[in-house]
Amino acid sequence: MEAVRATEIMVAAGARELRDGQTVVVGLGLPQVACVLARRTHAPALSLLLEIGVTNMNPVDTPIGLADSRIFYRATCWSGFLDILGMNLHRGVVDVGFLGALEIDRFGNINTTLLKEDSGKLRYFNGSAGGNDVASLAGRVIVIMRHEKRKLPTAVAHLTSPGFPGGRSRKDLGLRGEGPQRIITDKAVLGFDRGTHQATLLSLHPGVELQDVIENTGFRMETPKTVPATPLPTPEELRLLREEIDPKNVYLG
Amino acid sequence: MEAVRATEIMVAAGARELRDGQTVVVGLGLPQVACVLARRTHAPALSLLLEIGVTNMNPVDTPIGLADSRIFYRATCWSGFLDILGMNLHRGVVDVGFLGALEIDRFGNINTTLLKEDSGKLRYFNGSAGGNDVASLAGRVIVIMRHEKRKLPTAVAHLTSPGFPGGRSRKDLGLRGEGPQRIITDKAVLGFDRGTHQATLLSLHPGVELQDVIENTGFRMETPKTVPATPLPTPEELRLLREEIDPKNVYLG
Amino acid sequence: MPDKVKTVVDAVRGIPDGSHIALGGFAVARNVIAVAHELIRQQKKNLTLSQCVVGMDTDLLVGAGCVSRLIIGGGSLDRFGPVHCINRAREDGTVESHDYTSLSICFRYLAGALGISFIPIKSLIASEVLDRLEHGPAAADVRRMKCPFTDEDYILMKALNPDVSLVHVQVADREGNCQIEGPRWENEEQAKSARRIIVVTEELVPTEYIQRSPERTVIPAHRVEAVIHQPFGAYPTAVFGCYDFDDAHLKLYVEHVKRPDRVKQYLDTFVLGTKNHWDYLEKAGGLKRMEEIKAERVLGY
Amino acid sequence: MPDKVKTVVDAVRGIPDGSHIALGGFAVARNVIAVAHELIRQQKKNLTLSQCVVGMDTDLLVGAGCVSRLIIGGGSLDRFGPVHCINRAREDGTVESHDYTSLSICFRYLAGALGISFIPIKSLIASEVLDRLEHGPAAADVRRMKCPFTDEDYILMKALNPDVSLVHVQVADREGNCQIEGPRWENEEQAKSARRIIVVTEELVPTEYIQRSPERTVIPAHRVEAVIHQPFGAYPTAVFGCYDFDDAHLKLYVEHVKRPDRVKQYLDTFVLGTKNHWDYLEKAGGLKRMEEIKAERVLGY
Repeated sequence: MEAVRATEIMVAAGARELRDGQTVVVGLGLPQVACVLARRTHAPALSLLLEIGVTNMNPVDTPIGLADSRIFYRATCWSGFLDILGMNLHRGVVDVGFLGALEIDRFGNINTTLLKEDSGKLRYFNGSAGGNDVASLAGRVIVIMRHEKRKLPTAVAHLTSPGFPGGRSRKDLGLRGEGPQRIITDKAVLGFDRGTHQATLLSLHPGVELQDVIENTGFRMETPKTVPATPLPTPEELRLLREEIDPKNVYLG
Repeated sequence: MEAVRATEIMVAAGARELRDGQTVVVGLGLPQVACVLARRTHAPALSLLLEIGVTNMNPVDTPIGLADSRIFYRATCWSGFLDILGMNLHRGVVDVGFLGALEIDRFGNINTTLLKEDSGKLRYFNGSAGGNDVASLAGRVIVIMRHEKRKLPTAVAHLTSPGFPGGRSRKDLGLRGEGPQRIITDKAVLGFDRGTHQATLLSLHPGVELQDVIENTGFRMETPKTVPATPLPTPEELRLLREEIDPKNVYLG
Repeated sequence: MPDKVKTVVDAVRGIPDGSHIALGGFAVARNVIAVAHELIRQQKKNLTLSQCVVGMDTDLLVGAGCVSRLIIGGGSLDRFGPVHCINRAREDGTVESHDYTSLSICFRYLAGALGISFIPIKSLIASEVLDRLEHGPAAADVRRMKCPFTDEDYILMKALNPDVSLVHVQVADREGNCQIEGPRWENEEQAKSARRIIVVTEELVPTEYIQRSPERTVIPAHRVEAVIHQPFGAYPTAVFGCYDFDDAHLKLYVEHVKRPDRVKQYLDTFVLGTKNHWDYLEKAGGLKRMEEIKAERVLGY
Repeated sequence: MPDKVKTVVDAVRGIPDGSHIALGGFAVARNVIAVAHELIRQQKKNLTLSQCVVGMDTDLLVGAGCVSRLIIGGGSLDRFGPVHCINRAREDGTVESHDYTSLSICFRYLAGALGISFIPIKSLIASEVLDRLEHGPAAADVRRMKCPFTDEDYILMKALNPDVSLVHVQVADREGNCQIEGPRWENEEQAKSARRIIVVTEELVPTEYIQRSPERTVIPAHRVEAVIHQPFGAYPTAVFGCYDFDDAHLKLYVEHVKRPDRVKQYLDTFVLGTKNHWDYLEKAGGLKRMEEIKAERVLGY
């Protein structure tokens, strides 16, 4: 059997964050693969919502984005932003929001808007779209991204979507939901301290050294004395991922 | 040919208040008959909206109310209150609202909620439903009702739907639209003075005496020196009403 | 997805006394009669009922003494007459009635459905409807405000979030995906504003049927707590595409409830005196009558 | 009802420079390409464009220099890459960009569609998105407020009422009744918030077709000013049920626009160098290519 890839550990870790019966707003890519894996294993009654207005789709071909008709296939409801982001997310019935990030800082604040080049020139990216809405309103927020020093700075270059700005509590800031709970990277899983709201190391993926993670993280991070290992995907999870969920390696490759 | 009935004069007068291309929110009964007559004569591009969420229906059987499936038939859009009363009426694109009334007073204020019996006991009726919304928001309001002294008091027993409360201008009161413009009864057509916002007599139906109207109106009303006669329905209008629009005399009888 | 099909008895058992229930009916169309009857059989008390335009479902529950508060926009039984039980309860003061308008109730549901705690409206202004809300038991639910952008006068209303929303639909799957034919009045906003949604469906369909036209799904499964399958569940009110209202039975109902002393007789015969909805349908004319009012394919009534 | 079918040339002639246009596209789906091209051919200037999630339609218009202001929630061309023209214009400051979020733009349209001049939201709070709106050119459009009922913190936003809304739909009749297949993103609120609505339809159908499923009418005729009939009018973006996006053409587009000096080359070849949309479709591959991307009946793509 082929060696387990970091992407497979990531989506399995993402899937384990989901409970059966939960409602999840998800973007395409690894977050969606994690949700489908959860639905195919321990959480068959997971509800997947796409901001564009799609509920519980059952695609048979791999979509390239939310605007791809492939992701509309065999949905049980087609609506729009007002329904998904308004009558579900803003309404408070979305348990989990899965996000990607250009940068995320030690307080879980996310940047998807712009980076400053060394020359001082700003470079714009995708902006918020539903990202700020999900980060502001979902019950829990889970971020999946690559582990690079520049992507995990002490403070984001632009605070697009709030985690715990200034290390303050969500409630004091007027935000709904519990905010970011996990950052799942290709090296480790991070959590957030309930008191300081700072990112902490929860587990290292098998084979990854603590020093590697510390060097590739832009902020200082609490680490437990003995760092647990992130569980590997089970053989059944690997089979599902490789044979059924993403056989063409569109996301896992 | 059968003598022209008061109801026929009323719906013809109502129809003449409508311009082609206008959007009208309408209740069942004589208002709807007036709209259909207008659509079948000079206003083929009139759009009829029912608060329940029906646009431009083409019923083939006579409905008994807004909740009657007969009125849903061959509509071009089925939606709901939010669309009709929100995204059309509140949005400001409804030119005319057609209402009935339990009472209407000299300032065009409408009561559809309650009457006080001589004993002092209150008797409740239908309340507002969409009436207050239409009166508060439509471009022009036209009321069709029977001409009785107790139905046309100086001041309504309950101000359900505002005309020009206290004789004040709609703008000062914070209301949208021009308010009530016509009261079409089985005896006469009333309008409203632009300055005092009081009801004035515009025309008497053929055969009705001025004295009859004065005696059957609960408030003092300006009357022109020579009162014009309300035009009779044309032979073609009568034919349409009797043969096609309400052959069973459900509303005109 | 889990199977959410329940009996009306079990579903109603889960609704405590004192609940705020949003009812999906409108005059004599798609009333939640099957659930209203069971609420009466289980003798629920102190209910708050809300609805844009009331129907026979609300009138029945008020007539049976289950209701202590109404939050409504108005209404009648169309040409069959006024809602006698509701109007009498308002006259007697036995029910606290918060009287709004169709749109203002719909906006309050919309705000509830969107998770915004207030919404502005231009209705109600300069009316006695507003006076009575402001100086009555609804005083805490309305405020006046000027728009900070345009300086326009508005009434702010508090969002409505019923404990339970009951909606009667033509079609649902076992997971709770619901599709409604014909106009939907306030059903979508009303359902989505509620903490719990219980639906009654004329027909249970496989999820595959829902997936054929997902744009028609008005209430999605993940919001629905229970699905009650009850053909003719809205009888004697009409369900577009399924059956017409039964004018004979509605006349009989109005004949009874317009006299306070005969309300009990109607309830004893058709609600308390029947074991369940099938038994009630039998008493109301059974198969033959239901076939008579069954909808014609093209017309939908 | 009047026949509202117009040519894209005539419809676009009626849109003055400086207009605020709401665009119906989302990334690479149902973009109003036919109208965007004609706006470029007629060299419209100083447009304000609004959209929840931008698409190729907005990127094209910005790239062609027609736009002076954007009111948007974000966006990209999905896996084809970022919206290079838009991002560059924000970097250069050649376009004033009001950057919101998907839901906040949708709520602003909703308020516009409902005729309420403001709407509260819990998004934006404690973010630099809000800071930049409050301290930038959108300062007059946002306020902070506490809910008078719950004391919760909210951001109030001003309603959006575009001058013109452009929406691409699968099916419309000659009077303007529009039906959309697949998810509708913000199209309904966006259209109904606008003063004028111009739709582009893949197919013109008799009104009788609309009347068969009136619950699918997203935009009703009485709100529509003009209907443009243009098959493949959204090409190279996808129209569910009609055709897929053309990945080859989208790659070619991105290859051009990612280099500022090659934007003109794309526009010269495919927009300014084509007489009309049919001519553009020919240049992009014509009948053979369109047949290749045509949707399969069951899958819809």
